[in-house]
Amino acid sequence: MAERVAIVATGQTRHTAKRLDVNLRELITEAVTRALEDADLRIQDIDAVFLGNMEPFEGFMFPELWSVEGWGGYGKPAIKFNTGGTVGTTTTMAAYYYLAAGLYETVLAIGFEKQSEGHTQAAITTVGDPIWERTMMAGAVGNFAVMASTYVHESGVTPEQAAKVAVKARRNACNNEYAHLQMPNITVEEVMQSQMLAHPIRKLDMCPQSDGAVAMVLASEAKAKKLASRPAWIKAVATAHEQQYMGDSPKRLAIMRSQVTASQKVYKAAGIANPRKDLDVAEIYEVATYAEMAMYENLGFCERGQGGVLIDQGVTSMEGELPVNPSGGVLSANPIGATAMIRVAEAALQVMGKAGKRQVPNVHTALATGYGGNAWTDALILSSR
Amino acid sequence: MMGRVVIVGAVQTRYEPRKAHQAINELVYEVVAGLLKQTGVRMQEIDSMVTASQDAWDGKTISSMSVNEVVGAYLKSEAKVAADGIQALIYGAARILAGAFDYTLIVAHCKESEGQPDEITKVMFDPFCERPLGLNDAVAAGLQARRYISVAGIDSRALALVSQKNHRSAKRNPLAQRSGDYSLDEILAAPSFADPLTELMAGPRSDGACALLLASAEKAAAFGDRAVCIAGMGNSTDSYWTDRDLSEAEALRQAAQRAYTKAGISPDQVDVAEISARYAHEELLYGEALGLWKREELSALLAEKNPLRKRTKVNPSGGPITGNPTTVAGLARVAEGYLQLAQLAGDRQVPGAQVAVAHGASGVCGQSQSVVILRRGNA
Amino acid sequence: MAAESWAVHQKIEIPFQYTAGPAVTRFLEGLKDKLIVASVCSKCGRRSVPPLSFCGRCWRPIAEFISVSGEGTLLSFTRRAGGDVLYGMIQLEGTDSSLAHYVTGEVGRLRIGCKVAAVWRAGRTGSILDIEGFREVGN
Amino acid sequence: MVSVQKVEAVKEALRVPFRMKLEFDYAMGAHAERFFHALRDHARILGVKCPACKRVYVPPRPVCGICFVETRDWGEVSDEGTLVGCTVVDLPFIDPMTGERRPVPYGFAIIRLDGADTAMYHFLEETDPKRMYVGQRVKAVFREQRTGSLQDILHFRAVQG
Repeated sequence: MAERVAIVATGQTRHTAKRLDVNLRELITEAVTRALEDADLRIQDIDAVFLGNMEPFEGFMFPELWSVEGWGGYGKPAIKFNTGGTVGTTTTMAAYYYLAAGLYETVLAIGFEKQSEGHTQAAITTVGDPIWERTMMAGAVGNFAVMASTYVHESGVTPEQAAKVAVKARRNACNNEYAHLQMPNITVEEVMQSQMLAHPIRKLDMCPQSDGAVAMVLASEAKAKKLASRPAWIKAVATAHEQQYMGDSPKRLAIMRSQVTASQKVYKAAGIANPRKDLDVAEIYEVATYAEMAMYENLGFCERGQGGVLIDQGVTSMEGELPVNPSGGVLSANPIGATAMIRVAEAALQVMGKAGKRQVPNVHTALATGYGGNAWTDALILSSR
Repeated sequence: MMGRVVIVGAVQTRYEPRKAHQAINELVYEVVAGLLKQTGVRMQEIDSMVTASQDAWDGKTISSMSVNEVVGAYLKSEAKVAADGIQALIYGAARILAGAFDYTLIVAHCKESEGQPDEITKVMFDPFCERPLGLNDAVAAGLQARRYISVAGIDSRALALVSQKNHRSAKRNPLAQRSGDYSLDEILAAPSFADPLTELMAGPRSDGACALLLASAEKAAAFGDRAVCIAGMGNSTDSYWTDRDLSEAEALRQAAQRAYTKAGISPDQVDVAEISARYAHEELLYGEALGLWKREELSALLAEKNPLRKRTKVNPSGGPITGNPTTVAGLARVAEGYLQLAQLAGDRQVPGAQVAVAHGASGVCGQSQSVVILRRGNA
Repeated sequence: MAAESWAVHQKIEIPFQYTAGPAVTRFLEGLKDKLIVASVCSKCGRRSVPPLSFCGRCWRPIAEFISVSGEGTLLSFTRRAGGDVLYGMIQLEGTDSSLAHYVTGEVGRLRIGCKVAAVWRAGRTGSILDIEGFREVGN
Repeated sequence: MVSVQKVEAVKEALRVPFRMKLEFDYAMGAHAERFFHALRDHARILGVKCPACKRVYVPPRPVCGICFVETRDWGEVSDEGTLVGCTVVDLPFIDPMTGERRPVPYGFAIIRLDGADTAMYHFLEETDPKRMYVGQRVKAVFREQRTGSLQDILHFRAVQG
């Protein structure tokens, strides 16, 4: 029988466009220091460390090893992951499996990225297969644009509905002291008039590029109960992959095979019959406005084609039936190696009742997702029980 | 004592200087298909995969995208470790110990022929004070080799002995890229790699892949003697290379200690040690950290006809010095250890081997170290 | 199948700008004035070059920076085949870490343990290349 | 001589440049070689079929990930197809293959060729987003001089559907 595992503490940097005051190593230290303080632990209390990062954004191989002083890794078991946008959730799941296996009692999971060191769209363009895709690729923006066009065609969502997603995200972000983009006065019109990057994606439809790091302390059941009065228990985790090439999934975004599969798996494992009713909050890896609406459909928050209606009705706003991304989401902060773990950390804060101004009342069950690579999905369910 | 995970199969490609006709997905499919054939397990039974590859070596951001489909991960759970494949194996074992999966497929790949190693490995180094100098993995290896032989009180002849032994062993390994009966003088007189290392004291550029299948204890019974128990695992992280004594491998000492303790095995019980030594000095340094010999014994051991042969047979495969790409090397060590204990090692079989230790390393001068201890049988 | 094998030749060329952070900036700025700045951990006393702003072992920020001389001990050296420079690892006097750099001068005289000293470039800009290399200065 | 330095706050940390320049010779592999021989020599586009589910894959590959069965039967697919998704790239960005800014705007799309079950990326001739749409019919424009790369197709051009 596997051990129960919980998240007991989190730490984040203030995510921002350019952290010109610290190097990568120092950036990591900030997040780890905050997580350890949150758990009231010393680095010596940590049994092992799991790290996630997307090396090509820094032009680095083993940046975590160069940075070892920054996360106290000397003498510790450590494993490093690199899976694209999902890396933060991949890394969280690794920590989860180790604890569930009873191999460790208290571990750190860390996600970090300093987008300002390199060129994000250039590095993402090399995601493309060198023979089949790279010449046409235009970073994440180009990919999401072609995907969004399919989704618009299938669902009939409008640029105005997309803009509402952007407004929701950046206004929610004003309650999150760690968010990169905090725009209290953002309007639908402003989003719809922002610079066109790749039709139909405008600048304010897209996530920013951020420098930032996140760390979490995870613990086995006995430790977790000592370390936190209300730990965020990990009830279920799942990953689902796509096929190899960008054009393999039949209707990218509109139908996300990986997201349907991963979410259905965790819902089943956690006893969630109706996600819109049974979840109290969701922190999803939405990347772009159109993607968020598509994900509502793929995550089962609404029927197919109803993603736009959901945003119109305010179902996913802070006051709605199922608040999505109280943190402001990826649209408000995107240090890629950290981004998916930020979703988990934010979901954990909600479950622990420690989300401050962005706290949703009475959260017992939360969904966190990661999305990346070639349209693959990670999903986790956190619970107060 | 840890819970039980077994290895039920291991397949490697032949290691070659350039696999010109194989794209990465075809290379990886070769070992995955081979593994399914070897084990008789169908892909439909496997829900978990951990792969290892590196973006810089593959010349591709999110390098695992090339292989997800061919490792059978469609709508399943795969994770990519950005380090040596032995780390993927250690994580894969944790997934099974957690009770989450019955099987986990472990795959590592690298085609060193596609890029330029001296340029690629530059990006492992400090961007402020080291990259402007052009430092790379080969330079660091040369610096560590000279440091090590100086502190250990041996000379480059000792490195030649290691090379000679491994290339001779590799003659029995049909997968090895380079093998032969080299004289010590030939090895010493080979073109320089990064002095004191010559090209015959450093692993050649290599293409290849390796796949293993892990299974839970419940599944193990069906595999009989082909199930080999992972008795212990350990890993550890050292300081950055300029912040430690390069003649020591402290992280490996810690990793080995953890693995031996979990396995309840002492170093003198090890029959076969497969050490990730791409460079000749690493075999001496790492064998010491694995507790297989003491530094004081080195000179005496090397003076004997079979260098380093006490009880333990070291790198009967020939090891990475005879050709294993980075990222694959450590996982290939586990594969070799498995083949030995499952009595599948063919001409390189060490008779009666019961306990094997496999080692892998990542980073500049082995900053990250991992050890896996295998025991014959699935009990 | 074709006898020839096809490969796609491609460049990946991306410019990066690495933010040095306070400690490394201090080090690079110091080089302009021929100063080699080391960090000192107030707990373990460890002196590192290039300097750290945080001691990962003691888990505390580092506030003390000292300058050390450009003299030290050669811990190792090598030359990459095909390259025209000699690389060394140098332990600067009074520090606990080592610095990788070029070694200049007569190769035959180099021995592990020999004393070396920094050779400074004229027109220094705040780069590790402000040091031309380290020259053997006797045992 | 060891002397204690005065600790000064750094106003702005330095930034140190590094230009990563790597070159790769990506082996095409057997499947792509077969595809590009046909493209170069005959201006024909090939797909490979999964014997179990009968899906025709373009790009071709060793195994059908859905069935995990080796693909086997090769056949020609059409040089005409349908847009699955499309866009015009306006944002300027560093092209990793040159280290310089890539010229924009350009049209690109996911295209499903008739006879194929998967779709692939390619350029569109059109650069006005108002004149492209999901479901639009397009046809490959082949280069006269073909070398055996996906760029042997110059781009796809809209045709009457």
